[in-house]
Amino acid sequence: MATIKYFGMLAEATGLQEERMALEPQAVSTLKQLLLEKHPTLMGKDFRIAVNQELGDDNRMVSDTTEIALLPPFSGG
Amino acid sequence: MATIKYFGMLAEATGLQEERMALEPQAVSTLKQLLLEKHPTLMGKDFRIAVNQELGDDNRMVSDTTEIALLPPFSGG
Amino acid sequence: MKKPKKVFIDGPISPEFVANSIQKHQSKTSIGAHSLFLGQIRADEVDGKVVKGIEYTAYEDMANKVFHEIREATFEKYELSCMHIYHSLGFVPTGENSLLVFVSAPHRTVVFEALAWLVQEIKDKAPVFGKEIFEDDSHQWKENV
Amino acid sequence: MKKPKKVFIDGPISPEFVANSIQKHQSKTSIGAHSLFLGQIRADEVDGKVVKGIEYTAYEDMANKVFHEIREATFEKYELSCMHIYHSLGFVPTGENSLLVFVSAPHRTVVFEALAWLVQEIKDKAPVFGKEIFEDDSHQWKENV
Repeated sequence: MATIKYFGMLAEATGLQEERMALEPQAVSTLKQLLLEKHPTLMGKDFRIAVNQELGDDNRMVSDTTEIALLPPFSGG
Repeated sequence: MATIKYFGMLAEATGLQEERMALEPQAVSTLKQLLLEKHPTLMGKDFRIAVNQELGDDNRMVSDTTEIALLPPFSGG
Repeated sequence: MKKPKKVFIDGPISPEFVANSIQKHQSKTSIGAHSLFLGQIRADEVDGKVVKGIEYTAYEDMANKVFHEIREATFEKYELSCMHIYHSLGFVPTGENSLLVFVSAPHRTVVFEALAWLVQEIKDKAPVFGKEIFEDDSHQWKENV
Repeated sequence: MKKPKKVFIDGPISPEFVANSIQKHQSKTSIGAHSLFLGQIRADEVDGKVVKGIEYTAYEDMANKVFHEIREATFEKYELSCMHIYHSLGFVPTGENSLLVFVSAPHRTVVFEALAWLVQEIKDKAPVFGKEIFEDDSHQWKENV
């Protein structure tokens, strides 16, 4: 099972800190579509996806062993 | 009487914190010559002269009412 | 990889904490210059409502990795004796501090640029999220620009 | 001319003094960023002798005038909420701090440049004189370069 983590306004929008999900190997872009369908409250929100704690493009592959995180704009400091 | 103040290594070289001296109106350059003759230990030392707490060039005039200070290189901070 | 240094602190970074960090450097007698940045919570007004504090959360595992990478990059880039980053988690009231960045070097020239660069890196790269809470307990999500 | 603010402090600037300065800013809730510079005394080695501290003297009346002018020029040049300069007089041992420059502003961008500029101004313009004292009580006069 893959873990999908939600932070900041995205945790607020989905009502979830994290969820676990069986994932066929797929691109980040595919997963993103899936999550937007599952959580329509994410629609229109600005976020990036970290895969195993790294940011990158939407062609990266994710699978069952991946830690995935949806990150809204940073506001540390 | 004008007051002549010595700071840092110049106070050490002359053995004086300050001295008082009757001064005809004269240029800083003239006074400088006078002080070097009076205190040969100042010879070869790098210093600037403040007149009434302002730095400036050696053409400035000083007189009996002036506060004069001999300042070695600054080293605050 | 060395064990990452502890960055996150529960609640505000107190003046005493800063004093303690300064104190710890007194045995490092090759240091001649320190430069510190403190981020303080502003009582911003938005539509007539005043911010009473910011509630910080973070993707902690990733953030610790990012802080470690920033740390390594800083030492590559600048000749520093040492550097420290501390960031608050949880609620930090208006007027108190949520970020401390502390750099030290033998001579002063390098510390200013290193400090500015570091603060920018942290703002850009650390997955930390601030929720501005207003006096009526409503909130808005902060966004670094 | 406003009454110049007190700059000179007898002996080292303690970490508690810095903490106290930070504390005093917590009621100024338009401030979002502080940047601090601390000058620490290095245990430099010269011809095999190690510095144990610096004895500071100053042309105090002129220095206070200069600090006031620097202060006015800083506010002309940078959009700061406030700024403070503290400098030690007398003996400051190795590892302790002799200069604190503290600038604050609503946003961070301005504080780094203002701080670097201010420290340079102080080093260039303030008639302050440091005598480096070695462990065998011999000394040499310090010179800013």
